[in-house]
Amino acid sequence: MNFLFFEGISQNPNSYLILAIIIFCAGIFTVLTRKNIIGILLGIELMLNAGALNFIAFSFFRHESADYSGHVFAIFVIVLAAAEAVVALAILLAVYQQRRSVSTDDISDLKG
Amino acid sequence: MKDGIFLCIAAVTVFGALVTAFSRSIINAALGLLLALVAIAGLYIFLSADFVAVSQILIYVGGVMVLLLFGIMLTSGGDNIFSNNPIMGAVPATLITTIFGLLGIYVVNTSGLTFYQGAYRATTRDIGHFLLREYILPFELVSVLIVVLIVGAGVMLRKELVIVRQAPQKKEGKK
Amino acid sequence: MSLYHEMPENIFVTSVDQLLGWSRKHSLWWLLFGLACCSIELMHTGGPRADIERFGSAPRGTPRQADLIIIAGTLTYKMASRLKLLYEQMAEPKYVISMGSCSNCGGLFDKAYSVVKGVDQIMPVDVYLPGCPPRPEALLEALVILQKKIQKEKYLRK
Amino acid sequence: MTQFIYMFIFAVIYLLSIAVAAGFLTVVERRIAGRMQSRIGPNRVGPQGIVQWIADAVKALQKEDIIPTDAHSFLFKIAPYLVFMGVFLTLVPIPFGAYTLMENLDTGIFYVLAMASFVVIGVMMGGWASNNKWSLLGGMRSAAQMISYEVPAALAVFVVVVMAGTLNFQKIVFSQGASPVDWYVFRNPFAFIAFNIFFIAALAEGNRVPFDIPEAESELVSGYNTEYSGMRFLFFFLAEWGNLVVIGALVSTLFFGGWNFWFEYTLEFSVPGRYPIRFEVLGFLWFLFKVSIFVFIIIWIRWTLPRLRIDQLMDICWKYMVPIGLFASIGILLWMYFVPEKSLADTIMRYSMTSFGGLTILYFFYRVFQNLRVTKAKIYANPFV
Repeated sequence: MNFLFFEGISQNPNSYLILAIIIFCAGIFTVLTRKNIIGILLGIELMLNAGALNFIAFSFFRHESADYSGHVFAIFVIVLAAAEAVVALAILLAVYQQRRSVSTDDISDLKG
Repeated sequence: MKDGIFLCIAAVTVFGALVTAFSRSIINAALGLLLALVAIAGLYIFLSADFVAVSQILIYVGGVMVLLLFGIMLTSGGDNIFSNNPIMGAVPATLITTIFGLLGIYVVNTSGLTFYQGAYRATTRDIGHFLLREYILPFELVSVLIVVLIVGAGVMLRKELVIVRQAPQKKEGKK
Repeated sequence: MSLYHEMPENIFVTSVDQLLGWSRKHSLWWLLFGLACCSIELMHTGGPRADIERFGSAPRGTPRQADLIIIAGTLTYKMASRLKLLYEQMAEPKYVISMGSCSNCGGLFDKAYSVVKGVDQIMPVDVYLPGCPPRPEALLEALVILQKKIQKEKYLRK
Repeated sequence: MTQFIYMFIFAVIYLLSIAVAAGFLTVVERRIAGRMQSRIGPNRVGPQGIVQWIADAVKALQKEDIIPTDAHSFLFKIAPYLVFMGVFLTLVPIPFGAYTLMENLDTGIFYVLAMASFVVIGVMMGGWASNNKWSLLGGMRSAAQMISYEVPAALAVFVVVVMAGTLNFQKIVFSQGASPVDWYVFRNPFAFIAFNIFFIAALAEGNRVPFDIPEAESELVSGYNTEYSGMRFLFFFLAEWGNLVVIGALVSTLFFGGWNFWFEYTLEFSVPGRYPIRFEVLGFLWFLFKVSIFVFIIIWIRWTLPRLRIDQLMDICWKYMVPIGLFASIGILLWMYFVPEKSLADTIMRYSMTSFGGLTILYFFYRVFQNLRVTKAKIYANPFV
């Protein structure tokens, strides 16, 4: 755990990776403990962001020459997260119109 | 100075993520997520990724968060934001989260990757080159995905799709 | 605030008071609210002939942002509770002009069972403006009198 | 460390000057509105009512700060600051001169589009947290409108970005010239279409009439700021009028040559250190002149046109402006490919469009003065009655 006292903590890759782990764990905890669908979506967004942060960090610290694949991946992650949120909310609103609830407990039967 | 700013932004990120994880009010959780997303954009700037940082703010704050807030405001109605959002299964969730966290820290500490000192550059032009040369296929696939998405979201919210079970009404004859 | 009562009027407090009074008197935003025929004259006051905005008074749609409520017309008992609600929703400092005889004292409808005999029975009034209905020029004069009254107010030493 | 101190000082100067400009614009708008309605407008405070905004601001500071009992008090408190922040962060990369800018960001115009999204969040939060039906409706409408109109605005910006080949504001300004022939708006028809789309979309994003249904007085009491009083309302107010400056600056930077003042000066800018200070001052004033013209046009539109209905608004965005924007953005690609710069067709198109625009403006003024002559209404031409 000596990375915290490393000289130049903002230039240390491990600090970004540990930060990403914390964000990812917060996302997992959110997904596991919520019953509200929007709450689960919030957790998924956090996890995706942790992944994107890792991509950017590796792109910055792993390549001496200019290789921006990590940035491109992060952009794809961001775009796909937006797409996922749109579809999830469309489904959510359609479900809410029928059942008047967004709790996962109430959406357990298949036939509607 | 730089380290101080980094620590502040990291603290804000962690705070936002923890609020998202532990807050029982769904609107506060969404606010925590907003805070975390903006702070992560700040972290991207530390990693010389200005274009990605601005995209993060444009898409997450301007698009995803607005959608999520729309969803929250339209579905929970303000009065039952607490009741439909219980903390359930806290013990197994804590266990799983702890295992994941320890695993991640173990991997980071024993990865054995060699790291270089990153350099600060203007990235916009190079990202454009990468997107249109090496990653042209995923780029085009994403555009197809977005078209599918627009059509799908439109179809999903159409009125006719919401099935209302009721007997077909008899036509009233003219009297 | 009790300390201020003991404080003598020194030059600092007085000049700050004058500045605050100056700003309040020149920015009396009024609530878009009319009850009866007087409100036609009130609308007229906002129009080109008698332009109330020359004095810095802009109309506002919501009581939260208004400083001045002009009670223009006959106030019935049924409306009184709503008017009181509107008045209470306004943010301090707030001022009231009672426009027309009906809102001053009941006026023409003095003997009616349903009319409040004077707005001052339910809320404090700063300026009474007689007339049935008063002309826009009269309303402007009421505004000027209210401005003079505000300038004399001691905001810091209430 | 000194760099941060300089940045802080510049930020404070920017904030103060834009706040003063926004306050001054409120008076200007009320005066113009008065003239357009045959009234006079505020003229009692200072000469021609010029310090009316100071009275308004000091009064707002004295007002009681009301937070409704059932409101979500934290969100209610931070929403005005978010809106304010969203508007004022957009000013960071906009160049007011060759050196008069906060930071020459590489992501320039993209950054401006991104920062505008804080406004959406702030308006939505303010509307929801007030726990008031009108506020909620206003906030929802506002969010829907702003997000929708970001799409045509981005398409119009895309046209400029393709022509300049960069997102950087300073390079966009520099790749246009000083003369109207070199302005992007008169380069080719697609850029002209893009200018119109961008201007309309910017009006809609700034919640200005004819797109001000989020705060329509006749439907919603005052929209998302119904429950706000005193200082918090002042922040919404400042943001709205600061947004006018931002819209004017964006339009004149992207399409009207920015601070480029005269032909030879821009040539000298290409050599570092050879740009004299008097050119900087002249360019700054020229830029302010352009901005004030666009601000005047926005105010003019506000007091001329009626308000749209919400479904008409969405129809205009998705059925007309987005397809036209797509058409312009594809057309500009073809134009850039088939008509290289400084070719014959390019020159002809530039000069014909510029002369057409100039003639239109001349004809407009001719008609205005003719009408004034016919009606013998000299008093209406004088703004200082």
